Order: sequence, then C-alpha cells, then structure tokens
Amino acid sequence: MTLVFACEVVLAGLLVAIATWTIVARTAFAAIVLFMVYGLLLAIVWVALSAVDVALTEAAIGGGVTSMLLMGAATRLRAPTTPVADVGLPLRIAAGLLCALVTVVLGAVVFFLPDVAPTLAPVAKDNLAASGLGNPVAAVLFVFRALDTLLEKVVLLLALVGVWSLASDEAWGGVPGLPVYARPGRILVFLAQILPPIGIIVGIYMFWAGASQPGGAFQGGTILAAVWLLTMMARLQDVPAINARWLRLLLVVGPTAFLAIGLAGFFIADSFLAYPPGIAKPLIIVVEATLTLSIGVTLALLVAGPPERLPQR
Amino acid sequence: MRLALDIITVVLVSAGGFFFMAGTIGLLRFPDTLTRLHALTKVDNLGLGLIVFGLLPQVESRLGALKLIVIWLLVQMSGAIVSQLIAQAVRRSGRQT
Amino acid sequence: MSSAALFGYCGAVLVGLGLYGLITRPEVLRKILSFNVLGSGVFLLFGVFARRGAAAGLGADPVPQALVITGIVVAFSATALAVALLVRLNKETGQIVVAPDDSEESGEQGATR
Amino acid sequence: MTITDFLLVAAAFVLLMVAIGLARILYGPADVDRILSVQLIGSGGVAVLLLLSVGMNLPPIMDVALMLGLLATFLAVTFLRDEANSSSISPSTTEER
Repeated sequence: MTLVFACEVVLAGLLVAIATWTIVARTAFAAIVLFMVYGLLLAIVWVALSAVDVALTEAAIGGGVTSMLLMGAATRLRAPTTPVADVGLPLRIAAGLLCALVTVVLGAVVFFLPDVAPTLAPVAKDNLAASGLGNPVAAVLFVFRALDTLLEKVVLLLALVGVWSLASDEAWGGVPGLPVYARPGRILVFLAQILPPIGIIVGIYMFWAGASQPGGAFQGGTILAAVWLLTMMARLQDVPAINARWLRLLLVVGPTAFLAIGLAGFFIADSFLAYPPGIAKPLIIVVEATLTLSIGVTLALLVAGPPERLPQR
Repeated sequence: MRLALDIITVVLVSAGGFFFMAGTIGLLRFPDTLTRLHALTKVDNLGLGLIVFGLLPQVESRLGALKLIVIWLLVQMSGAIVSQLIAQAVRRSGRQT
Repeated sequence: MSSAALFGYCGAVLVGLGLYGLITRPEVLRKILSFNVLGSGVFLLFGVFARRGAAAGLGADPVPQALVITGIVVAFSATALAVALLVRLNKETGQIVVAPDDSEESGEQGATR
Repeated sequence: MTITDFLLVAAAFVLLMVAIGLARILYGPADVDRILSVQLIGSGGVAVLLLLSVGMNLPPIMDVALMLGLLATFLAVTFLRDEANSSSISPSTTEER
C-alpha cells in the first residue's frame, strides 16, 4: 500500500510542478506544450483515483483535443505582437494572496471531509443489472443522468454554432481555417496513411468496450476526430465546407437518435428518456454508436475553427 | 514454472527500467536536440519494449497479452515516425538560425 | 494521509494556481489555459469525492465520475468558443492581450478593444 | 517482496525518471526541444500505466495506455505542423495552402 502511495506522491508533485510551470512559462507556445504534458499526466492521476473512464476522457479531450485546439490558436496568433507589460507587483501580490486563500479553504474542506463519505455507488450497482450494461459509469451517463448527457451533446453543437457564427460574412458556409502542413513531407504522409486504420479500429473498440468496461462514445469519438484531423493536416483529405449536407447530417444524427429514443420512452416505457426493460442495452448501443460519429465530427470541426474561405470550384 | 516466469519478468522489467534511467541521463547530459532525441529513442524502443516483454508472462488472459503487444507495436511505430519528423524539424530550424 | 486526501490537496493547489494565472496573465490565450488548469483542479476535487465514495465493490462512486466526464466535455466546448472569439478579435484589432490597468491605456479600453 | 510489489516499484521508478527527463526537455531552450517531452510522456506514461495495470491486476488501465500512446502521437504531429509552418513560411500567411 505504501508503495502505491509513494508512486502517487511523485505523481502529485510532478502534476503541481507542471501546472505551475504552465502558468508562469514565458512564451505561449511553451505553456501549451506544458499543458499537453499536464493533460496526459492528469490521465495517470485519474487512474490512481480508480476513475478509468475519466482517465480516458481526460487523455482524449482534456489533454488531447484541447491542446490541439490551443496549438492551432497559438499558430494563428503568432502575428507580431507588441511586447506586453506584465501586471504590476501590487496586483500580483494581491492575486497571490487571494489564490492562496482559496487554496487553503479548499484544502480545509478536503481535510474536514466527513469520515463516512456519502455515496451513490451501492444504488448504481443495484440498478446496473436493469440497464443491461456492465460499466456503472456508462449506466449513470445513459440511464440515471441521461438528460445531462443529452444536453451535453446539445452544448457541443451550440458551441460549434457559436464558433461558426464568428466567420466573416463572405466566408459563411465555407471551409474552416484549420492550419495544415504547408508542405507535408513523405514521412508525415506515411504516418497519416498508416495511423487512420489503427485509429478507427481503436475508436470503435473504445465505443464497443464502453458498454461493459471503461470507454464509450466520447473516447471513441475523440479518436475518430483526431484521426480525421491528422489526415486533413497532412492534406490527404480536404477540409470540408461547413454547408455540406453530409456533414450537417453527421453532426445531428447522434443527438437526434438520442432524442428520438428519449421521446419514444413516453410510449414504450413510462417517461422521457426511459428505456423499456429488456431492450435497454440495444437501445443504448444504438444511441452510443450514432453519438460516437456525431461527437467525432463535432470535435474535429470545433478544433478546425470558423470558416475562413469559400470552397474553390 | 511460476518462479521462472517471475524471474524473467524481474530481469526484463529491470532492464527496461535501466534504459529509462539511461535515457534520462542522456537527456540531462547531451548537448543538443538531436543527441537528446537519440537518448529518447532508447527510452522508446528498449525501455518500453523490454518492459512490455517483461510483463507478458504476468498477463493471464490471451486478449490482455495481445493488447500489450498491440500497444507496444503502436508506440514503437509512431515513435519511430515522429522521431523522424522531429529530426527534420530540428534540421530545418537549425538551418534558419 | 490517504491517497484521496493527497490528490484533494493537489486539486486545491491547482484551483489556486489556475485562478492566479487567470488574474495576472495579460494574454487572453494564457487566461484560457489558466482557466483550464482551474477547471481540472475542480474536476480533481470531484474525483476525490468519488474515490472516497468507493463502495459496493466499485473503486469509486460512478455518479461524480459521470459528472466530471460531462464537465470535461463542456469545458472543451467553452474553450473552443473562447479560442474562436480570440482569433476573431485578433483578426479585427490585432490585439491578443487585455491591457493591464497600470499601462498607458485604461483597463476598460483594453478590454473593449 | 512479491512480483506485484516489484512492478509497483518499477512504475514509481519509471515515473521518477520520466519526471526528471521532462524537467530537462521542457526547459528548452528551443520549441523543438520541448516537443520531445510529448514523446517522452507518450512512451513513459504508457510504460507506467502498463506496469500499474499488470501490477494492480486492473486490465482496463491498458486502454488508458493505448489512448495515451495514440494521443501523444497526434499531439506531436500537431506541434510539428506549427513548427514547420512558422519556420518555412511567414506567420501572416496562414491562408496560403
């Protein structure tokens, strides 16, 4: 037990050190690389907290796609910038004190937590059989908190609408300005050819495994998004114009299927987002499969950014 | 039999750990990016490879063993390709400065 | 100290660090980064509560875990929107920073530009 | 000392080595140096997770290792894209493709 704890102390120390460095790093570029490392480390921390589902999501979204997004932004913002005056010392000291206070209060909250923690784990475990799933987190996501999960997909879509609406008028409906390799080399093209098949298999595996063990639609969808972004960055595939019909269809198919099955719950089960006993698992699998596709496309387009130019015809 | 497998694991994982240490020392000691990349590839290939082979005798299920090998192959392949890309980037930036 | 408590303190420190960066870094991109660090600290605290709620043979309470997964996705959506706003702002004005109070321009002017 | 203990010690050791290596690479000075860190956390993190997975007998952790290895590759490619574009073309011509 102490061995595990030694591991965890190293991990926690490293995490805090990298986070501090992320905040104080001089250039934005260095900060983003540090943030990448931070996200991947955080995934290991989640494993230490026996939250493997969260670890997968963190590695995929928190560390992976977020860093890709920020990296793209840093490139686009690399225009000559005027040197920035730092905030004054008094403000920094005041901010430091405030943040120290927040940290101490939160630390005290952790310290004074009740000995017997409140938990819903037994309830989740008891109702697991009824959902037909083997993974309690997936069961919570798709049965107990199904409304959250549905709305979260809507949030993703709304964010995409928000990002798209930042396009200039003449570029509306055009091609997102994803930064791509100006001259993709042969090695890169090779990587972009060999990785997608593996990535697609791993993505489908993550989604499929999600029913019975950690994994699921997000994790699978993120890998699909990353694979797609890779082929676009290597210019093996064009970035699609956002008014393409198939694209719009893929974006909404997941949430629509979820909503349709949720509404059908009024008739075939007793309420909204309820599943009839017996076929709960197949229904959830259908929802997850379509969601995997939609999430993949949405995430990739969020990283690609607002449209910047019209497609060349 | 069990003991023999355990000994194999201990030897191989220790060797893998050794290469992680060697790689780290290389990262600390080597003067420029290309040589540090060289040290890093030792970590990638030998460190991780030996650890994966050391772990194989400890995995009971056949699927688990297969997954270990797949992960190793994946990291091995992408590591090799990305190292090439990094080296190219180093040369390009070296020519500029 | 249990491992849950260790990461709890870790989460508290991350929240403080993120907040500090959010206040003191003038570049908007760095503010977004700091906000993500802050958010991950909050998620970590949730993870600690989940870990402490381990029961019924599960390593951690699945309900906070599900909330964190939702949270990570929503945080990503917000980040994507913020980054798009920043890129557009930069295109319009050439500014990527919020001017600090003690410089020539006043803070309000910097923020609205 | 059981084989489980040994694997956990190995995990802690590898993690420590990765931590030291990360500190060196992230120090820079060039941006290209820093990308080695993603490569290092890719292979080192995978090694740590695999050791933990087998050591604590939790097979799902292997999936996290798989995810980590795959994502580290994508991140490295994204980084190198920006490195290549910023050194070969001027930064203001992002529209040029």
